[in-house]
Amino acid sequence: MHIFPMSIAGKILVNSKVVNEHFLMRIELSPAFPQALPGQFVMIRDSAAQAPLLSRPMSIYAFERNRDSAFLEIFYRVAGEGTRNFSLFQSDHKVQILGPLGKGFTVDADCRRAILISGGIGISPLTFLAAHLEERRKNVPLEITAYVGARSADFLAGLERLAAHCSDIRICTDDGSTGYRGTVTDLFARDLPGYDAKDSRIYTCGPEGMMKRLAEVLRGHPLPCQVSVEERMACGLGACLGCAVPVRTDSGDVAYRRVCKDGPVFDISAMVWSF
Amino acid sequence: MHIFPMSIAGKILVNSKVVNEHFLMRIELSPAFPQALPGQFVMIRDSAAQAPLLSRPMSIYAFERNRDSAFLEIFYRVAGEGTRNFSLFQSDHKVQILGPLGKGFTVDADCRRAILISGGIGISPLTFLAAHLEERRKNVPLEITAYVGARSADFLAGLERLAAHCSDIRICTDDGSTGYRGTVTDLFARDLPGYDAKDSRIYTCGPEGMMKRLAEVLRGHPLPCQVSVEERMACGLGACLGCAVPVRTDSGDVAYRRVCKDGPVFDISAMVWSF
Amino acid sequence: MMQSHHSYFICGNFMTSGEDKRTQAIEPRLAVDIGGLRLCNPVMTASGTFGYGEEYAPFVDLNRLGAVIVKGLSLEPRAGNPPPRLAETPCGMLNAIGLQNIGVRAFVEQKLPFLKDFTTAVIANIFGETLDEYEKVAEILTAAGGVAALEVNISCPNVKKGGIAFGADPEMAAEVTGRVKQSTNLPVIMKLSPNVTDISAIAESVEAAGADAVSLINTLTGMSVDVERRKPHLYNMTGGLSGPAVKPVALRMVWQVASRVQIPVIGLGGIMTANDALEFLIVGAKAVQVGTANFVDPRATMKILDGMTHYLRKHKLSDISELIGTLGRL
Amino acid sequence: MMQSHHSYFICGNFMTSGEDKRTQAIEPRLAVDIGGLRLCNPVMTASGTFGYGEEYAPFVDLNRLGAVIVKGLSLEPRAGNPPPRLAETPCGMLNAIGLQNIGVRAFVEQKLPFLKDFTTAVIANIFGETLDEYEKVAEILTAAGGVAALEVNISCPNVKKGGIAFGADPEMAAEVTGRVKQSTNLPVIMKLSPNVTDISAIAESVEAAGADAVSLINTLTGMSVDVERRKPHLYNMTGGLSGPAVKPVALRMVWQVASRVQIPVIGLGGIMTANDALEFLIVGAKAVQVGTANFVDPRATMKILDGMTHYLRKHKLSDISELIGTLGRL
Ligand SMILES: Cc1cc2nc3c(=O)[nH]c(=O)nc-3n(C[C@H](O)[C@H](O)[C@H](O)COP(=O)(O)OP(=O)(O)OC[C@H]3O[C@@H](n4cnc5c(N)ncnc54)[C@H](O)[C@@H]3O)c2cc1C
Ligand SMILES: Cc1cc2nc3c(=O)[nH]c(=O)nc-3n(C[C@H](O)[C@H](O)[C@H](O)COP(=O)(O)OP(=O)(O)OC[C@H]3O[C@@H](n4cnc5c(N)ncnc54)[C@H](O)[C@@H]3O)c2cc1C
Ligand SMILES: Cc1cc2nc3c(=O)[nH]c(=O)nc-3n(C[C@H](O)[C@H](O)[C@H](O)COP(=O)(O)O)c2cc1C
Ligand SMILES: Cc1cc2nc3c(=O)[nH]c(=O)nc-3n(C[C@H](O)[C@H](O)[C@H](O)COP(=O)(O)O)c2cc1C
Ligand code: FES
Ligand code: FES
Repeated sequence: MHIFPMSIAGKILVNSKVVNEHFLMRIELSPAFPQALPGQFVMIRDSAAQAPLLSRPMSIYAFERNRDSAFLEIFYRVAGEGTRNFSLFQSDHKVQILGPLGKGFTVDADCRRAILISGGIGISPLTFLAAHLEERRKNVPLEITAYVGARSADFLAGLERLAAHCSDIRICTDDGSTGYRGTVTDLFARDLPGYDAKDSRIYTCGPEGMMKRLAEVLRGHPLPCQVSVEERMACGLGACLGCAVPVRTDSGDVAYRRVCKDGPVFDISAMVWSF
Repeated sequence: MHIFPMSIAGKILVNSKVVNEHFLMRIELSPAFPQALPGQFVMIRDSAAQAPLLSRPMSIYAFERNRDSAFLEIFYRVAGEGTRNFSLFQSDHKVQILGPLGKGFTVDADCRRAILISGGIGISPLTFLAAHLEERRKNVPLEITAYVGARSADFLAGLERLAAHCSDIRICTDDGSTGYRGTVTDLFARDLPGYDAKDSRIYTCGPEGMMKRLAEVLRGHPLPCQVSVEERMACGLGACLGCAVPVRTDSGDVAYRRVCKDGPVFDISAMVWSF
Repeated sequence: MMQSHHSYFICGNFMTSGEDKRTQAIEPRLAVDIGGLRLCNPVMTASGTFGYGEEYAPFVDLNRLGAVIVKGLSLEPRAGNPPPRLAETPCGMLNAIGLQNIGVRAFVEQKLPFLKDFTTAVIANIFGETLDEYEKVAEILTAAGGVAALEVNISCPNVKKGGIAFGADPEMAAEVTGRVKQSTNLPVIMKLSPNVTDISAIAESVEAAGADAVSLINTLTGMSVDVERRKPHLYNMTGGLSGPAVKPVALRMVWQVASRVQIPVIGLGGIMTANDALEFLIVGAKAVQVGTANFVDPRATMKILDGMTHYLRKHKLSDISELIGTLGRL
Repeated sequence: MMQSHHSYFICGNFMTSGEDKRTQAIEPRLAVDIGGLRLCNPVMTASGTFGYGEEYAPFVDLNRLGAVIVKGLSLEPRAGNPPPRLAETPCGMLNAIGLQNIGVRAFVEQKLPFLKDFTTAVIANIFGETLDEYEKVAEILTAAGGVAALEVNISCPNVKKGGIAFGADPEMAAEVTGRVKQSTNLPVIMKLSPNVTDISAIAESVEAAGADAVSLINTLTGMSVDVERRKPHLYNMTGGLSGPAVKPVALRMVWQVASRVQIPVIGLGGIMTANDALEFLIVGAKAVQVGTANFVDPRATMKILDGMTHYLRKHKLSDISELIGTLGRL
């Protein structure tokens, strides 16, 4: 069943700083906006301004819809010009949304434990996934375990909401200011032997370094792992080929796949990291 | 006594629509901003935005200063991209002001009647001049007569404030919806014989068509007339040579003069209109 | 040289707003003839910005487009450049895609069928590393049927001449033109590079060699650097600049070329709005292409088309041809 | 060729913030040597955007500038083009000033004295319609004293060759270089036009002819049209495009030229911020010029200078030369 993305105007209801340079933006859209799936993203721009030129990709943090409206949330950090502009938008500001885009996370019928490994702003798509899994848990026995890493306690943005959806949550900070002192991948690597590859599934999103280390940890391991990756985008819908990244295909060859259309979620074992 | 212009940040106090596409913007500045003179202008831009690239020239409509602040007003119509953006600025919005710029109107000691001939948005610098003349009137016998023209009554923006400074005001509309039916130049041409060239001075600003017609009416006539002209600007301070217009110099040759630095006020008889 | 092939297209039904229905009796005519290629209207999508059409189908009625120009096709599939392939610049963007494409045969088999379902003209943009490749690609597309014209990208390097772009030299540009013309009976549009001293000379050269039309501009070569890491933003170092930033250069080149050649000129480079498109027509372009604007608004082409129609009505022009090349002087 | 003339400048006292006073012991060194021309720092103002310096004196401490490059000077005064001379474009502007200037003699008499009061290097930008004019202007400025170097604008038309720009052709560019070099003992900076197929070839040609440095880019030729009136925005039809829009093209050309010549390369084109200036240094420019940015913010040069110093401190670089040409690969 193919859902076509839409390009529609949205109205900002909330745009507030959560912690440090992290913001939550809640946008009201027409209820015609398709049901978004965890792992999907949108391309967002200021309705009025022509600069910056390109829309910015943002994971869908939350999505709900009723008869009258749809509500989309993004969770973003101020990185450069575009996001800095976003952080200044007030309530009622109009934004243009293109989405929902991309192939999100897939949860197969055999999954009994979902392991979410999150770094940085990767907590956004994983939170949407956790909310989705929490719904599923009503019908199927399902443990939702999250590993969340950050530089230090001050940088643990978005933890509360993620934790609310999870069975248990393991926090790691580089400096040990809270939780386990070390990286998420270190802690996860320790726990790995305890997970059953038959019914456990890993979903991860975070800085490239973290995902590479996780790929190493999982090399040759039967535990399936889906990763959501990032690359610069122009069109967001598969036409320009700007977001292509090298991926190992089923035949074993390395080919370019579009993060916006063939991804952003891929099998971690297929990723060809620039080691 | 040479006043150097400044480039300083200003805060918008008021930015409201007056009529049709005409807006009044009141800006608070540092009291260090030099005393502006009628006929001078500023180059204004959005403090935060990089686009559009160039600042826009705006006549100084009003200026006052006390120990704590200076207040600058501009009266503008929405013409294109820059002014459309201006019209959306809210109170507290920061703008960058370069000014005061240019050579304003000069009022010589022998002037006993100031005739202000205004078309369109030319009413702005002439209103500032009228306010200045009203002050002068406290010490010197001075009649301030204004001719104000517009397409129709709906387009007569800014009339009230100008009228408050004047001894009498004669309104013209192309369609006769109010006042004299015809152009300001027609009405003025009829009154011209009644003015004494020894102590009357004309100050005019308006659309190019109106100023050319007035130049024709005054050709060879001894009544002195100063005109404030417009041309596209980049630097606003005399460096780029972008705003140069052909002007007849004292020696009789035609040379280019910078509207931003040598003007915007010129002797109407010196203007070389593209007839 | 094979006999030129005339194609006629059934123009898509373009009802716009209710307001337009009232004035349908005096609906301005938008059809244009580009060197034997008859289009419903002068708005095409630029190669590389519209894929092979499918991705934009949810947003745009492909039947309303004058033409879709597909991503550049080479003889063999090409993987393209490693990422990063994109960088944003002031009012523009750089791309270093590296001409990734599935190859002409896979296009004919897998992508052309979808496009043939629409009334829009399908124009295949082609390129090669050698003259022989240009010929072969042209032959395969001509034999396929369903392709209305070929647009020939000569901004790519001639590997046999040390990597200098085919379009950098009038003789090489003429050679490519000649080779393609002898390989097809379809209209041949030569797409010119702006990275040259005298684009009018290149245009005259390809015209003399038989080009049915020229399109300009392709991207300006540019670069962008990350000062914190002291590295280029693009893996390839340099890339092609497109978007609003390049419009003034594109417009000037179209104006100059249009005054030097008889064949139709198709203008592109930074067209975002109807007004932009109209500027190009006024300086002499017979049609326009919309590229980067599609990334900003997937419906850009439709808005541009509507805006152009609105302009014609407002200025009481009954036919778009009345606008072409009507630039006055001050 | 006359013996090259070395000049040394007393760098203006640039106290910035109180913070900097504390770290003055490790203040990064910004002085650069451009073909014998020693500058306090690598920030200059671009010709045509800073007049003859006076208009910006209220905003900028001229002593803090590496150099002021004055409005282009010709042998005889030039009136310039009729208005309109300016048009804004996306992230840029077009100018068709027409090289209006008071003529070299009037410059020496009326404008040079003001500039000589400052420690900043005064660089005279010169041009001519014929080779003889270039020579004469160079001679007059050399004899005047107080001019630190000549920047030679070759983007203007050679009237004896049908109006093609001097800088469009390697041979003509070399000729101008040779003529100016034999007319002066001042460092000669050849300012290159970007409207060419191969700017590196032009650069190599002027280097071989004796240029002490090259500066690039001058403006890209562009155009802008008023669609309502169907007229050009500029009286001259075309004009020179400058500002942020051109930066990617300028940067790419500087990078290419810097890898092909040994002489210093001065980069300009769209530099608005310190980051922009640093991009140019990283790709190989020894110094930069700031042009259109002065219109956006009269204090732009000062902010760029401060920002560059801040960057050097942050990255623990003690000398600006450690940054030049340090672009890595991905
Ligand atoms: C599928 C996807 C989902 C994302 N979800 C989120 C999210 O939920 N929250 C969040 O904070 N960020 C997210 N990002 C990253 C986010 O898009 C960038 O941080 C943002 O584009 C930076 O824009 P800027 O203008 O602030 O920075 P600039 O550096 O000024 O941007 C310049 C250009 O580079 C692009 N760019 C810069 N950094 C990135 C990046 N990391 N990824 C992709 N493009 C980049 C920009 O989009 C822009 O085109 C996501 C990226 C992708 C690809
Ligand atoms: C000395 C002077 C004083 C002025 N005072 C006023 C005033 O008090 N109130 C007012 O409403 N307008 C005034 N103007 C005109 C005003 O500057 C233009 O209407 C404004 O620049 C249009 O900008 P825009 O972005 O809205 O239009 P756009 O058409 O988008 O502008 C594009 C470019 O053209 C320039 N431009 C367009 N129209 C004019 C024009 N008429 N004069 C100069 N530049 C122009 C713009 O500044 C910009 O650089 C004055 C102009 C000058 C030169
Ligand atoms: C991502 C991207 C890919 C492109 N691919 C091609 C291509 O394959 N062949 C080609 O001739 N031009 C290609 N172009 C150039 C465009 O067709 C067009 O000439 C250019 O982008 C200027 O138009 P615009 O400013 O409207 O985008 C590409 C441009 C972009 C941005
Ligand atoms: C208004 C204006 C006038 C200029 N005059 C000259 C000139 O006389 N001689 C010259 O060599 N370059 C001239 N230039 C070009 C600039 O020196 C510079 O090369 C160009 O503007 C690019 O730099 P920028 O983007 O920083 O402005 C002029 C540019 C502008 C905008
Ligand atoms: S962003 Fe265009 S193909 Fe992915
Ligand atoms: S606007 Fe630059 S000289 Fe007047």
